[in-house]
Amino acid sequence: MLLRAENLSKRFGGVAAVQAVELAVESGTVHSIIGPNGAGKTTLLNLLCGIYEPDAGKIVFGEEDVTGYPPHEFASAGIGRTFQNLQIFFNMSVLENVMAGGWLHEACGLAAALLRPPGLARAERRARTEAGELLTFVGLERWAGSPSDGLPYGALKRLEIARALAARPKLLLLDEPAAGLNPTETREIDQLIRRIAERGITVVLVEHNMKLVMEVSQRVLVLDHGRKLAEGEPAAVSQDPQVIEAYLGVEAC
Amino acid sequence: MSRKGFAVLALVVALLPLALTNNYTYEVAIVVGLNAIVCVGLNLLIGYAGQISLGHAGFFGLGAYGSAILAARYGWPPFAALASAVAGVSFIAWVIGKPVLRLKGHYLAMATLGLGIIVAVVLATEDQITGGPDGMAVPPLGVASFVLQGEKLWYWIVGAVLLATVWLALNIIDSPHGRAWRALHGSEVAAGAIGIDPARHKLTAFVLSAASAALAGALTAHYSGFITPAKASFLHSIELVTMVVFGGMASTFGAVVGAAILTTLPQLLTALKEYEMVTLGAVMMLTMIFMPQGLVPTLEKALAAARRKPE
Amino acid sequence: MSAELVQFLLAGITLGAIYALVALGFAIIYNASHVINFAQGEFVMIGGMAATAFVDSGLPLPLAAAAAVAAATLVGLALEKLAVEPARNASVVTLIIITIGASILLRGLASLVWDKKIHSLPAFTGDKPIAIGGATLLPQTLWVLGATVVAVAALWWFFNRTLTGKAILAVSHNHLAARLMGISVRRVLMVSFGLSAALGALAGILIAPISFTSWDIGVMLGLKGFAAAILGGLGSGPGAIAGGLALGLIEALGAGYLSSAYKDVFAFVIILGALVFLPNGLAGRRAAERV
Amino acid sequence: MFFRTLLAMGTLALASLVQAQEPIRIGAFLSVTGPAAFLGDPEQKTLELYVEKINAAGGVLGRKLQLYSYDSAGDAEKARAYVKRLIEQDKVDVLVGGSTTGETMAAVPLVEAAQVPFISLAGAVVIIEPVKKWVFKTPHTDRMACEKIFDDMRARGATKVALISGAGGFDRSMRAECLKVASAHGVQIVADESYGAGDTDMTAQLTKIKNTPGVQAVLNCGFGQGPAIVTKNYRQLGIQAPFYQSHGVASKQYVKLSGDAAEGVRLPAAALLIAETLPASDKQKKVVVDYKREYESRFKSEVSTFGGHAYDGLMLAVDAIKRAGGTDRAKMRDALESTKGYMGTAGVVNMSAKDHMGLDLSAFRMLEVKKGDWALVQ
Amino acid sequence: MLEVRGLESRYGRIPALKGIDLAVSAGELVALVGANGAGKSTLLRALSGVQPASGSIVFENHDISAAPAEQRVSLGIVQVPEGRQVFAPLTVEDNLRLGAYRRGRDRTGASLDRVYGMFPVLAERRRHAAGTLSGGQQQMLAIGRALMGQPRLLLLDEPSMGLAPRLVAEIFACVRALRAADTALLLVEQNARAALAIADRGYVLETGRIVLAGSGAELLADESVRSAYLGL
Repeated sequence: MLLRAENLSKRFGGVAAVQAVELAVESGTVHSIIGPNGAGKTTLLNLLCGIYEPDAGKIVFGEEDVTGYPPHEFASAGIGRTFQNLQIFFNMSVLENVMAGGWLHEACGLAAALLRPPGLARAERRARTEAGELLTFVGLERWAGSPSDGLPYGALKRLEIARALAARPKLLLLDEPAAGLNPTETREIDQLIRRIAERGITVVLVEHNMKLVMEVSQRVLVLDHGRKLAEGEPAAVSQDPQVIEAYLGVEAC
Repeated sequence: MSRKGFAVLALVVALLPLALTNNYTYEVAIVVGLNAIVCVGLNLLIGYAGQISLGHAGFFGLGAYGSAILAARYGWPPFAALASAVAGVSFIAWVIGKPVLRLKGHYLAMATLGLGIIVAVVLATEDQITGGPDGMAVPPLGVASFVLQGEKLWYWIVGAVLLATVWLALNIIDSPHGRAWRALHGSEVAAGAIGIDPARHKLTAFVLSAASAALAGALTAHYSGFITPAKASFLHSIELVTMVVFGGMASTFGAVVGAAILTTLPQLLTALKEYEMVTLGAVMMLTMIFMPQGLVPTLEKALAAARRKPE
Repeated sequence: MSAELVQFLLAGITLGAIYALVALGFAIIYNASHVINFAQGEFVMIGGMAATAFVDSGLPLPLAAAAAVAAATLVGLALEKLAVEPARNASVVTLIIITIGASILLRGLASLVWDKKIHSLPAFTGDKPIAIGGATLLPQTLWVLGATVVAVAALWWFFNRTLTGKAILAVSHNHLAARLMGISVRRVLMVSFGLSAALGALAGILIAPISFTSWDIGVMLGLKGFAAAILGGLGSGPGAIAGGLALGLIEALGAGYLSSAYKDVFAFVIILGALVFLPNGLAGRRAAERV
Repeated sequence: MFFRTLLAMGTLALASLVQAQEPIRIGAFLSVTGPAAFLGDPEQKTLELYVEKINAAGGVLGRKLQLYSYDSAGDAEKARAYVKRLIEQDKVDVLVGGSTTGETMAAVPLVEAAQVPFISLAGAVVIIEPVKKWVFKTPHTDRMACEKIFDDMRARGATKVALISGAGGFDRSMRAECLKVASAHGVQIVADESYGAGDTDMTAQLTKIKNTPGVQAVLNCGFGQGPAIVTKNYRQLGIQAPFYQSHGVASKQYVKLSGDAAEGVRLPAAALLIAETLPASDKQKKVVVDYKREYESRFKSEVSTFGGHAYDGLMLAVDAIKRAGGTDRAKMRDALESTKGYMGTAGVVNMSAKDHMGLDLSAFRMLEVKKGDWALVQ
Repeated sequence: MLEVRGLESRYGRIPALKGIDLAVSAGELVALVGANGAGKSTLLRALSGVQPASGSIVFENHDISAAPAEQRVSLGIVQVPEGRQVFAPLTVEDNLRLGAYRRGRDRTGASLDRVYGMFPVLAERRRHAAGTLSGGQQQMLAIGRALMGQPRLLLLDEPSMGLAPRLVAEIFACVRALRAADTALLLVEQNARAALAIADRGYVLETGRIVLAGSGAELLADESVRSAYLGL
């Protein structure tokens, strides 16, 4: 198991957003989390990358108990993520966004940063090349030099993925990567997720687009009102009457 | 852009003396340079790392008085005093930055403002050491019998230090550290998600900006031979922030331009006598209302747009 | 309780009441607009200066006071309309610089319209000290405390009993929902600026007989008011009052028992400590961050 | 005001062209705004008024005076820049100004290097002690004020004294001087309190003084509204010991602000404050009455001793230029240093190589507030 | 009653609505369905005037394309926003009174009684802070608050979000009741089946465009709708 979450719970004021959720993500798989709006998917994701600290439960990544770590240590342990409502660094160019993603692997001393010795200049050139390659990987190579606030919505979604990949994560959490995309763009994301998985990166995917989920996932966890409703292979889950009811809603009488 | 900009700045520094007719104009140019050194550093904190400080005059004052007191009261060689003062202020910034930078927005503004005021009050009250509100005399910089004096010599010293500061700033902005700052400014949560420790990077920006303020402060003290606590006051802090924001946040050359304009403007406004304050206030408000990004970024954008059109 | 302590407490509460009024002004504007108005201290100055000018021109004191409050309110409305509204989408720092520019402008205007001298207002009901438990206080102090209590009560009534007041609270708690209810945010902004200018002017008039007024008193009072507002937790009315009183008491007790030269240092050290340990102020609420 | 100045400068320029005589350039840097504006404002007005008057009367040695004046706002840095501007760009012949000690001291190294006669309007004793070749000053020193006050206290049988002072340069400097000269004048400082700029209540500090055992007199070193608040608080707390203020509040405004609370307060000041009530035999009467009338009729506001400092500064310069027969800087300086028997608003000035102020304690009058006005203590 | 033509809107440089044409007749219940990010909430906000948009919006013969939000509320376009958005620290009754902000004070009492009649639980908790209510109660409050404005057209944004199935049924029952009372409704729902089942007509939104329109029953039976929401 790459990631194990045991008995995770999180409350906000009086509302239990996530209650006693168990999750085990196997290395090399795409593991999806679905559920109706407000079911606690994003909260769960925020727990899994340290943005929220759980009220109860623990998170083990690889061999390491990462519960209570600050977010940047989740990242250095190897967990990356993207955001449902875009968190692009709009004060940087497209390429710099991806280069910033490589911080963990390019960190240099303060003195070197100030004086820019040849060693750093070389490392910077290398980082630039690698970021360029990642942009090619997500299909954004032609935007590399642009300011990031000039990109169309779909491209920004892919830029977030490229930036997260630059941190070379073992586990990538994708929060609704297809939300707001048209069918063509959604298909491209579908492809992209597969190619990420092929690179050996484990993916946890939160997504509303059922078609996408069914196509790319090996396992699906269904959340409803902060609780686990069902878990299993996509085909099995999609036939589960409980899931259909929760997801589509009862036909009000 | 930044390489070209640096070359232009170096050229301006090299050629400006042709336009400087007397020691007074040299004086104004030197003060512009000293303010620009602070602003370039402060811009790392405000413009790039996105953290406000309303107390940087405190670091300026500590640098000035630190160096002045070590040299005048304890007889240290001035260069050693200057270096120790800058190092000492950096250390102080490092120690207080840790808890203070956990605060955000207006709370951070209040905390830094409070720090600045504390420094100013201490400097004005401990008159046995600091000379009190009327200030103290500061020995000139120099080694043994060789003393650095005269506006023309100081012009080149300050010009060189400014160019060095700008060069270092441009380097770090375009390094992983600079990207980490900008990432924090762009989205702190996303920065965390790619492994950037907010506390650590805010602290480096804070310490570097404090160091540049301390350096400019110490240079000011030794250059003018006299220093008063007014340089550590809240109003001076505000002046510094205004220069950065006016020139344009997240633009090193903006910081230099902001310092240049807001330092020379009062000199030009002297003819207005009692209307000087009203004019200064109105200029500040109008610029910020109509160019909220600051002067240089707004002009850059306009220029880029104009260049795009003819094609 | 020793007479000395009583005297310190009286001094602290009087100071604190003024700080509280200024801090409330900060809180009201911050609530409605998330702007920290660094020109808040200038309203205090305008209140005091206008009142003395009106008294000097022969107006009876109550009328002069009312006219001064009205004048400051107009300035507040103009500030909102001409400086803050056109810059609605500017960053926090930009807005800080705009309001600082406004304060420089207002100070400059005051020195032109009036003068650079120090002015005094006659005490409302004489100067004969009143003895309390071995300590003394001036009748004007009672006016300060009384008027502060009345102003706070009136504000409480306004925010809790009138629809307009509740609409302002609604805007501060949820901008979007308030607009969807048909509440005009622009009007709320105008009301908030007018209200906080009036409060500042009231403070300025109340202290003019005790500590006088001049074109440049706004800087220090604005600073202390901001400190009090932050200490109390930005945007909280009760917090602003608590912060103001706490700051006044810290200063008076610090000056009395520790060192009068370092009382401001003492006050700011306590504020810094409070911020580090209570990063959202005495009455601050932590907003859940949604990602 | 601005336009009037401009107009005045314009006509001046024209006049000098016609005369083909270089004007005498007077440089001034004053705290016209900022916390010391109440010093710089009347100083500025006085200089403008008298430069105009002197020119109307034909100038000095047949040459017009031209005033270059900048607002240094109490900021030593600004003062420095303006002094350079005055020396280097405006090429002034003599400097008057520096409303505060900080501004003055920032200018000292510059005028010494450029060798320009400089008459400071600030109070602290450090300006003339040690003597600096090109630096002179007109107001009484803060040390003299301390001495005058302590002598008066002792004469009233008070030897245990409490100090309370503000945070400004003047306040802190006078406090330091008073601490230094106290024992030499037979008094002992038993309490030493202070208050900040913009403070609105000083009862806490005064309560401490009140509860200090054995306090026989209290002295407030300070200027601006602080001393008036201290005076009010002093009466509020019912402190009975004699109360002294410094010459920093030597204006009618202080009495007006403090109201009844000022009754019985003593302070050392120049005769200007009691111009009209001076006995006709007093040699200073004509000077101070004339200045007072001129100033008050022109500006419709009450005269202060600060404006008087500027008057003395300008007149000393003019006097020196006349005696030097021109604007040769060295000759002007020598003439200034040899000033003898000049009667100014501050008193009789007798300068020497050792004394660049030339006033003695007799120039200070001990005044007391009686029935809302200053009265000479007999 | 409501006629929208060529409505476009963007967040910064990102387009959210790309030319929407839509109409609602008096007394009609119209459902808007679509995936997350399709632009449903943006559309409702643009109609309420709290999201800048270009294009034409005509409501009961008034061209309100450029009207400020408060004027639209006065005309009777009231929205129940996504996520309830109650004024948490204010009491239930204050929340309701603020709903009647644009109405005359005299009629507030009657409206209050009507809302309390519809949601007795709100009457019970009228003195409590709205933030202490449960999710379902907050949704009732949000609807009640909107009704205080005496809407002619009620815009409902995801009223069932995050509610337990029993509560969802209750909320939908209430929505149907409103429609009966001669108020036009525009309902945004992710719970597509439930929404379409009670709607007269529906629109399917996809990335800022309307891709399908028809009666509720037609859309409910449409294979492409089923596949879009179920991945079947």
